[in-house]
Amino acid sequence: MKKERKMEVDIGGMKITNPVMPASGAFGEGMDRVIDFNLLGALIPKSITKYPQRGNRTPRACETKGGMINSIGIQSKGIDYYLKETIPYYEQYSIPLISSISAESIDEFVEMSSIIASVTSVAALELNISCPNLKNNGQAFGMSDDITYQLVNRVRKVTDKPILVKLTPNVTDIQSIALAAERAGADSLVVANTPLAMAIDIHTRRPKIGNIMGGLSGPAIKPIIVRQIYQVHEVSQLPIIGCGGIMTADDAIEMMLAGASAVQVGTANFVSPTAMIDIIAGIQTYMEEHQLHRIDELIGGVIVMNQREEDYI
Amino acid sequence: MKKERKMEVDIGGMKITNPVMPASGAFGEGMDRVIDFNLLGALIPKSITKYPQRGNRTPRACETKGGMINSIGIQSKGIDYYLKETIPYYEQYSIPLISSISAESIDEFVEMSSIIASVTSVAALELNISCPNLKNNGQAFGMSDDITYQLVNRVRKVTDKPILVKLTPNVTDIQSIALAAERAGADSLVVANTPLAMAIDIHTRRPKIGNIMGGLSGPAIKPIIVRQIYQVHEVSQLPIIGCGGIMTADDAIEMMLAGASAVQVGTANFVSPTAMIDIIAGIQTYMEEHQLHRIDELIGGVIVMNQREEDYI
Amino acid sequence: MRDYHVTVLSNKQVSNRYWHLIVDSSDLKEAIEPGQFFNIKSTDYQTYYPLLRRPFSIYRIKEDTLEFLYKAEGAGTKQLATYKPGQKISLLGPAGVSYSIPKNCKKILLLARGVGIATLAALAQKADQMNIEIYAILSARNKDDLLATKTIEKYCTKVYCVTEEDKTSDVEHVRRMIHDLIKTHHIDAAYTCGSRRLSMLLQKITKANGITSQVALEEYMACGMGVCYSCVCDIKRQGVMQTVKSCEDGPVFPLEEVIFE
Amino acid sequence: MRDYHVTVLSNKQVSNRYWHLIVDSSDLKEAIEPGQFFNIKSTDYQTYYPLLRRPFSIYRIKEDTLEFLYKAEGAGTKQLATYKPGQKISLLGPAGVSYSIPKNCKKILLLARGVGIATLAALAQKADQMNIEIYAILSARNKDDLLATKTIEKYCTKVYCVTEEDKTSDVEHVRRMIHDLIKTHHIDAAYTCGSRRLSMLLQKITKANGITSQVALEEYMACGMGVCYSCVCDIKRQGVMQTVKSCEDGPVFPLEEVIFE
Ligand SMILES: Cc1cc2nc3c(=O)[nH]c(=O)nc-3n(C[C@H](O)[C@H](O)[C@H](O)COP(=O)(O)OP(=O)(O)OC[C@H]3O[C@@H](n4cnc5c(N)ncnc54)[C@H](O)[C@@H]3O)c2cc1C
Ligand SMILES: Cc1cc2nc3c(=O)[nH]c(=O)nc-3n(C[C@H](O)[C@H](O)[C@H](O)COP(=O)(O)OP(=O)(O)OC[C@H]3O[C@@H](n4cnc5c(N)ncnc54)[C@H](O)[C@@H]3O)c2cc1C
Ligand SMILES: Cc1cc2nc3c(=O)[nH]c(=O)nc-3n(C[C@H](O)[C@H](O)[C@H](O)COP(=O)(O)O)c2cc1C
Ligand SMILES: Cc1cc2nc3c(=O)[nH]c(=O)nc-3n(C[C@H](O)[C@H](O)[C@H](O)COP(=O)(O)O)c2cc1C
Ligand code: FES
Ligand code: FES
Repeated sequence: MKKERKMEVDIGGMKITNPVMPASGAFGEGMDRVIDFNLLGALIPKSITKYPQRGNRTPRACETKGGMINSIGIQSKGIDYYLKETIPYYEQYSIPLISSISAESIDEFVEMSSIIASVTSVAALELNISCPNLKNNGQAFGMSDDITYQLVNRVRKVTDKPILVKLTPNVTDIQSIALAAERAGADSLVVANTPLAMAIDIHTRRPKIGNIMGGLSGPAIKPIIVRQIYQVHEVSQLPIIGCGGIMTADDAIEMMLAGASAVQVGTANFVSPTAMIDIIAGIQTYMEEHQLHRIDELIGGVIVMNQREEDYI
Repeated sequence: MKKERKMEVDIGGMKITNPVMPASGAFGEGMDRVIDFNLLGALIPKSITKYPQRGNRTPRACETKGGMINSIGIQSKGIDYYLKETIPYYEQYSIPLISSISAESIDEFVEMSSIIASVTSVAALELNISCPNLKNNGQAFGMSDDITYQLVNRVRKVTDKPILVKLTPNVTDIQSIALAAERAGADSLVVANTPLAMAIDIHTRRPKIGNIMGGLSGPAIKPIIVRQIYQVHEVSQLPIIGCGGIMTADDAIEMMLAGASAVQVGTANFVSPTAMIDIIAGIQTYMEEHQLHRIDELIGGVIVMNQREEDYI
Repeated sequence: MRDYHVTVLSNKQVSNRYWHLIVDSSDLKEAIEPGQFFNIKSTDYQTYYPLLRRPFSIYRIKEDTLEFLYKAEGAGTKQLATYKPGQKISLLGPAGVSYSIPKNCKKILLLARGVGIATLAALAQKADQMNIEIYAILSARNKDDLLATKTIEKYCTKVYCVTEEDKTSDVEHVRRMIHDLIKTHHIDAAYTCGSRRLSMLLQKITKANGITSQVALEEYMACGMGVCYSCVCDIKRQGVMQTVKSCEDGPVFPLEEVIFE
Repeated sequence: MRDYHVTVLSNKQVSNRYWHLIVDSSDLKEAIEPGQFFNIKSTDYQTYYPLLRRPFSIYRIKEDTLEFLYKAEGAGTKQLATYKPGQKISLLGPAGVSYSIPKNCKKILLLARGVGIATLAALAQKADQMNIEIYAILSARNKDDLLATKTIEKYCTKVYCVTEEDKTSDVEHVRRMIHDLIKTHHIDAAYTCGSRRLSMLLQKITKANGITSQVALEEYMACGMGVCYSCVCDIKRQGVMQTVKSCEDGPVFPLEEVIFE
């Protein structure tokens, strides 16, 4: 008989029974018809904004080789609806609920965080400081270590619940942003949101996305994200949640070896709504094959030789 | 009978008969057995370093979904060999020769540029300020606008030949780097080198690349590069050479619509050594179908609505 | 809605551009209604090409089979066309809101363009079972594309075909046909799919004549499960503009609510 | 070297893991020599999976056909195994340095491991034409993998097979076999392919006995045309350490030059 492997991980004080959770915006209530949410590590609904927003102009998504671009623009019913409808809906499940928050200013992040964190059934906050947004030509809060520090630090003051900071991959030096978030009191880093991208229909000459640019997700970006996880893990003590391009258990394991303590799955849900369940099972199988008893044995387990000695440039 | 379409473009004073040229490092003498080099827009051998270098530890390349990672580390026979053997070899061809230069310091860039630019048969220089290099944890000169400015400015002083600056995509704000290069006197911007990436073999737990990290190329990265071309074209007056993920004529046209005046083809040469020839033919066909008489009609031809008015967030 | 792994029973080219897929649906225990769709997987974990699923309306519902009619055009539908009998394919659904037929409805009008005929054929099948008289106008580029009309003809009282080939498919001509139909028969409800221009036309006519009408929209969908917000469209419901998800709140909408900018 | 589009004549599984591909080479006007290889395309412009070509040694060279022997294992070779007779495939080559047979050579030794037999079979074919006596030691996991020995047997004076299955393939045993062969026959040259351990063994023995020897390396190749520097290996030539390209300066190297760290 198969031996159950220990898959629990601790994300900044939040204990989850397995390291697989959905990526915000690529998961929602509609999926409860297809999979059993209670099998997941945690639940993360789409990022919420303070006021209702209609989101961006259509088309909002297009395919690229090995990936897709989206620019939904955070269509949201606002925080009131979220408190009244969304949180109560997720309360029926026994696993932690993580609320992803998107805001227009640091003040708004603080205000929303304080309101949402005060709801008992919310286990943790995820600060989406990384949404690529055309309004600022793709600029995001998470592109500056100063702003990241201030933002996280202010939110830290209004809640004791775990704060997950979702970094943007569109930066020169992800290590310095990660360290800014860590110094400011973050409990975990989500590495990362989507690389800013664009596609043009060469026959109509129009951008394939109404919003011109959008975020690239799916298998194409995985090697960039694995590198960023590795880099962040090199300098930061915080648990990392890897996100970007995970389609299979092998991809999730690769990110954990690079340094992730848990993973988020987005686009794969669209391709196969049972992807997260399959990934959990696949990690189990890998642990059996490789005789790992605890999932911690995977985290940061990549074997690298001492580069400075070995490198013979 | 098919009407020939005008495909000439001007890259900072250097006239090329068509906009398709190889990407440095993914092209070389060995290919003369397979294609007629004189059909290309220009020739660019692999980046050259001052002293002979052995390059990085193997394995130096691996595949990813829709792309590949390489970390060759610029294996080079040094500038003396380049002057004595490489340049004379390329002199047999009638099209412009662009020399790609890689150096360890600004001084070395200046020194090498001055020597190489003084060779009559060298039409232009390409400054590879963007090679992701593990020695500095992926840091490159082109990650700072200050250093980019200083470097290009110093090289500008030692030559009147066109200077192409190859930017790195691994930056927060490619526009500011592009503008720094432009202010410093660059004649053209190559957008861009490779996103820094990593892949791990989950069974051996070792990085798939001896050098741990390397540059991601191939179709996977095209949407990121198209976005960066569009962003650079928004702010800079310089002709842009698009590079990253071009496999077909459609990809080349997409980059030109985003703002590129010419394109470089790398990985596609490995998949199909005749790729560049096929791309030139494909652009011709597109121009016929769309009744374009001059290739200029394509450059920056993407049709975008005024976002500020239309966007209804 | 579930991700069903069903067996292909038949997958044949029925005209120059159209294909007809039949799958074994004996494992599907849910009710499936005309207007609903399935999101069919056309990729594998090796190539991821094309990455996303493709939505297809239900064309015919039988005891143990489900049928789809599709136009093999781009990467996804070309992939679909390669599926062979016996092969297992992955169908996510049934999804979306179905057509509703008003109580005491006697006569309906169907207005289909191109492959929009697929979803209206399913509706015709149901309406026929309810002994409703069905008048259908089918529009297509050419006669070849109308080959699939045989199915719908079985259920309809009368089918009119218009094509570009015959120069009969212009909006003006279709307008006159609809007007004639409405004058001759007391149409209780009208349904359309497949063309923005024809939908706008029908919207005007049914509004002017007080006829209940519905449209099945075909927005670009990434998830088909109501989670990604890529398939949204604008509707005006009880005077309020709303951006709704066509995969969950649709694809069938009351025609008068839809805003065709 | 060119990118040839050739027609598959036959592509058959010859054992549990090995496949045999025959293509029409009547359009190839270049000379092709044993030890050289072709870089075979296994992707298309839709999926790009797997992205890069795969290098395969020439197994047999006939008037109008070229043959390859390959182990269907990963994405590229599995793709190769799907190619059907009549299909056009893209072959880039011939590439690389071929084996050289010393003047007045009378007897040679071949030491092949696994699919390394492919390139040595081509050499055997040529040596046989030159009336050279050929002694071959073939090593494989099991007898099934040795099925392809029939081809090489035709050319050889004597073929010895060792396998893990029979517990005969350990380095010690092979060392004794080689020693015995060298003692009995005057071997003028030795050739090996397919195993680092056996290459190191042969390197030592041939060095000690002053026998010319060559090895065909199988480094990871991205371009196969000498432009990318991904296939490099370290050799020591006339006392100087060099990092050379195995696709252009190899894949065949004098065995004594190769540095097996
Ligand atoms: C609810 C619904 C029901 C549909 N029913 C049918 C049907 O019964 N028969 C039929 O032939 N077609 C139907 N379609 C359209 C069908 O989904 C598209 O033709 C198909 O997705 C095109 O895929 P492709 O890869 O062949 O083309 P592509 O080359 O990818 O694209 C061709 C066109 O199809 C559109 N398209 C591509 N992917 C999607 C997607 N995921 N969702 C919506 N549109 C897309 C693109 O915007 C483009 O305009 C339906 C669409 C929807 C939304
Ligand atoms: C000069 C040369 C001649 C060869 N001749 C033969 C032959 O005659 N018969 C045969 O079966 N095999 C031969 N090989 C090995 C063959 O190229 C690899 O087995 C094949 O590329 C594996 O591809 P894959 O997609 O099936 O496996 P993958 O899953 O991609 O990889 C499996 C293994 O093959 C290696 N590999 C993958 N791609 C390449 C590549 N482009 N170049 C080299 N190694 C690679 C990987 O490093 C890995 O260890 C030769 C290799 C070289 C370099
Ligand atoms: C349709 C869509 C909507 C998304 N919306 C959000 C969002 O609201 N907030 C957020 O932080 N990330 C959002 N993302 C990004 C994902 O959470 C995730 O970071 C990204 O998709 C990369 O992971 P993947 O490759 O597994 O999809 C969205 C992604 C997609 C595809
Ligand atoms: C094997 C390999 C070697 C490369 N070497 C260099 C180099 O020496 N100098 C340089 O500027 N870029 C180098 N590059 C980057 C390419 O020039 C190009 O920017 C990149 O491959 C993206 O284009 P592609 O997707 O068309 O390959 C190299 C790329 C590859 C794949
Ligand atoms: S397709 Fe994702 S919400 Fe409708
Ligand atoms: S494989 Fe590219 S140089 Fe040898």
